[in-house]
Amino acid sequence: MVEFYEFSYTLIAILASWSMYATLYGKPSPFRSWAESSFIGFTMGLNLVVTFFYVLRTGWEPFLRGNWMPVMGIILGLLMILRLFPKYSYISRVPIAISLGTNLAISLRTTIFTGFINQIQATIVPFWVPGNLYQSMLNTTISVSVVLMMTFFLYSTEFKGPLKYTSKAGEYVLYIALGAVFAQTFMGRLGLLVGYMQSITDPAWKVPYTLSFAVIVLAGTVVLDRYGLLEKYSD
Amino acid sequence: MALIDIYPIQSGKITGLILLALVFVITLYLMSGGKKPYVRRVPGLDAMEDAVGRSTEMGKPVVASYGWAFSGFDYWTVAGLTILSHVAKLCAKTNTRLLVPTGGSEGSYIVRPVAVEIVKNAYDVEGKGDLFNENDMPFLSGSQFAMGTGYAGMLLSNRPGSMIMAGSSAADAMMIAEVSNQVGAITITAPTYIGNVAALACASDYVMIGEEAVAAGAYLSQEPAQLASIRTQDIYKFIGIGLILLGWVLTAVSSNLIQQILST
Amino acid sequence: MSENGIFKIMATLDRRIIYLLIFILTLGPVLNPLGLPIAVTQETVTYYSYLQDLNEDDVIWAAWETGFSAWNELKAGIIATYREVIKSGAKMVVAYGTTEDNAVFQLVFGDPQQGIRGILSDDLEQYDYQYGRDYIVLGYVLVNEASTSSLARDLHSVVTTDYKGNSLDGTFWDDLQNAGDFTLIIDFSPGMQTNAMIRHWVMDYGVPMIEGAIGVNIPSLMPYISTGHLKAMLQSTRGCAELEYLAGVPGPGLTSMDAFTLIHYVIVAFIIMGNIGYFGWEKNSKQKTRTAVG
Amino acid sequence: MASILRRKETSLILIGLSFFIVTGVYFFDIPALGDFSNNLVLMVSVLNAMSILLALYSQTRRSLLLVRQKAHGWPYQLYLVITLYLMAVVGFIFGQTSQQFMWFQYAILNPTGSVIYSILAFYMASACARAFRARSPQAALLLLSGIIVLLGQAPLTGVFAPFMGTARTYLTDSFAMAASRVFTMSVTMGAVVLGVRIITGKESAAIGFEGG
Repeated sequence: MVEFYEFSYTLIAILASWSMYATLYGKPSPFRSWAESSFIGFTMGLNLVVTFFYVLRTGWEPFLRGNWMPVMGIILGLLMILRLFPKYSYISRVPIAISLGTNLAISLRTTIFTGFINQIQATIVPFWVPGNLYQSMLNTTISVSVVLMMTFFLYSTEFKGPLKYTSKAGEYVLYIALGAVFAQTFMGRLGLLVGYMQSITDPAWKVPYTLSFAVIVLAGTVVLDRYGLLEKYSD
Repeated sequence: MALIDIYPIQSGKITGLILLALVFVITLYLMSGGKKPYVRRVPGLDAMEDAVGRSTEMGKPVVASYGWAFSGFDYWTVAGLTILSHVAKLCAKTNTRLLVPTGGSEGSYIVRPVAVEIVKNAYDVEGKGDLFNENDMPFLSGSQFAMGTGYAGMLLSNRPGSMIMAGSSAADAMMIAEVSNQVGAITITAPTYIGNVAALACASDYVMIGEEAVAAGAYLSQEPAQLASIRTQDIYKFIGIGLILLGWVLTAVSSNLIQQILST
Repeated sequence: MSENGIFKIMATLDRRIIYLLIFILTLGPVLNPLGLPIAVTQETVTYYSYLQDLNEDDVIWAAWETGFSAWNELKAGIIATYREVIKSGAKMVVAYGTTEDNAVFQLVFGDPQQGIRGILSDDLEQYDYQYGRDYIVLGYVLVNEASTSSLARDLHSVVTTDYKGNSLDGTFWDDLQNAGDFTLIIDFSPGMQTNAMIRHWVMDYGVPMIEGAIGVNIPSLMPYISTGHLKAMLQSTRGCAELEYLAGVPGPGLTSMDAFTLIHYVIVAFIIMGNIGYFGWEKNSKQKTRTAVG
Repeated sequence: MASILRRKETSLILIGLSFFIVTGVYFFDIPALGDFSNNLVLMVSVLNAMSILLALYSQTRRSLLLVRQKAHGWPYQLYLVITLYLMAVVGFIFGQTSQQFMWFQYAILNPTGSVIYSILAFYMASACARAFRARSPQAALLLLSGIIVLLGQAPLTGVFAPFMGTARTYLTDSFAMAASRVFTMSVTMGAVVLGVRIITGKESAAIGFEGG
């Protein structure tokens, strides 16, 4: 026996999911418009609540313990809104400046290691690993590909001399890589699709509702399209 | 592993500090120097001109966007705006209607007024100020996916001859590119992360990979700051290539000097 | 002429047929699993070995950053991973990376105080894994790179209460000062604070980190595997299913693998068909489709 | 005061100061600044979180404007604003871990948030069926590696053809990884260089000048 709580949200969820899938019909649709406005509205409401509690815990509570700096974040955050009012927007430049400088600092100070130095270190590997043909192949391919592709992504020099050949080779290597990356990306989207389909069909009591809502939304879309009302009733 | 320690620099961070400081020095030097750094003309620019030309021939509009501007004026958005300005000039010159969907993030509220100014300016430069119509630059939504659907809807109802999408974009770029292809528009995209590059390469007619869009922007603007950035990045690529090649040679003779230097 | 017609159909297949087929092939096996066998990859074995090595002395930083979308992709892996954590008895600090993770966490762990049961509630009871003593939940604290970095440096400066505002005094939270006090980071994420954690937790404090990655992020996180920043990666739903297999507890991951296999094969079939159509008709016709590749 | 704030130099000094303090303690051993820098970062994390108000204000204002103008699809805009504040009220009254607050998340956010991304599986399938053609050497390489990885990824393949699994791992761990590494390095350097431009005041728009 399913509780009413779960039953009620499941029904709405199934309707919302098929409404969202109505996008695939290729035309604007009121189902899609409803699902999308719900998505935006509820997400913003959720973010507002959860972020409020974060600010309360991290900005306000330390202040009660005597640390005044985090609370400045709240004040500066309020000043940030002035950016939308041209007359007072100059005040918002203070929070923008502090936020930009600090954000740049925390990201740049470490990204130079993880994103550049460590990547070079990981590329300097022996081509031949004794007794391990696969690893040797892997090391060689990675190192050579990285160098070739780096020459392909040069923009301040003409592709002349040796660069002409390395950049061309880099382009070929890049396309091999893109094929593999495409497949990996596809796997992710597919995993989500299958995983979501599971959540609206498992346990089995959901199946009749899932299938009937699919028919209702599809039929509704086709009928509205027949009478040319899709555009009129969507946003 | 660190080769040396110099007080008061934290152990193992000397190379990082030097490389970071060097970016400042090189970029500032290139920006202030008398001679502008050279940036080559990337093929993407030709693709854009062809696309606009085809729209003109067919008498159809061009849809161009500078992206979602997720964090305001970021790396990709600055390039996207320069490209938009170029496309606007091409459209003004050939009396082709230009549609610019805007919005998509919190940052987009701030970027949009600048974009409007840029397009208006482009029309003025070509002496076609009267053709500029701000209603052709609608603000679709402040939310990412609603911008995506709005954008797709715009393509479906206007059936443009070409669609050029530069700047920062995310997952929904794939949907837009597919719809654009469906309505028969020449589709040019500039994805910003590798998962999207592969997907958009399949859905578009031309894809500006990596920093091609940024380089195109720098080439078009001829602004010292943008040109210097591209040059600095290239110098770092050369540094990277050099270190890797040197590392190989030293690894072959069983020395890990480069690794040690990099860990210093 | 008729042959030409077949090639033409192959080359210009209506996209609606593809959409429909994918829907059928997803729903079919999900409703009626075929139980096709699967192969296990080395990456998942490595990931599993980190879970097996856990014991009661370990303290885990559990980053729940999925939100709903990545939850649906990675749920099999999340359930299997935390089942192993509960079994091992390791201490765990849970932090959320999106506003939706409160709801996601409650689906899995329930809420003992409110009497809500989750997917792993039986395991929690079986191994006597208790809130406050064995695990604590900080809530939404991985808000942005700045907060992730602050936490790494000084945990207590950011939060002193749990997600419901209750004091954490007297729990194992008191013994933790900074990122260095954790023995493992487990992160399931569509990319929210993953890079920030690599930069500020792994880079600066050397904490080993294992990752459950959504498919889109696999390529961009790969470089961190070879630099050693990430110790192991669970690759999308496929990796999650393999983990279920290794752990010996079949769940949603393994049942989804049939649809996974079939759709992959159908896509390959479409591609091959398209190429036959291309060489048979499109190559010599005027109606060439245009793409960036080629 | 206002005239000081209006000056670009003020912004640049603030950016420079916060940048050099936070980077300084990272690279140099400066115990005196350590706590201040930590607090500064924490403050900025709160400040960044507050930017939600910007989105909230802008969205509400825009939606209500469209409603007032009776623009096309205005009922949806009205509905959006209502749901936004309904959700907020539920959250504030019952608390963020309450069952009432969760109900809306399970009913609306779970399906919409998941489906919106899973739709891309369909678009990707149709795009690759159309674009994976051996039109040129580059395209042929893309096609080949794409097919191998797709086949190797299907969990069943590895059971009857283990070499396909190996081929897939080889392609993803070498070529794809290398490409991703080059991208990572490019983006890293791009971010650093943009940082230089911002700190030196070359990106006026980014710090709130022009059009702000």
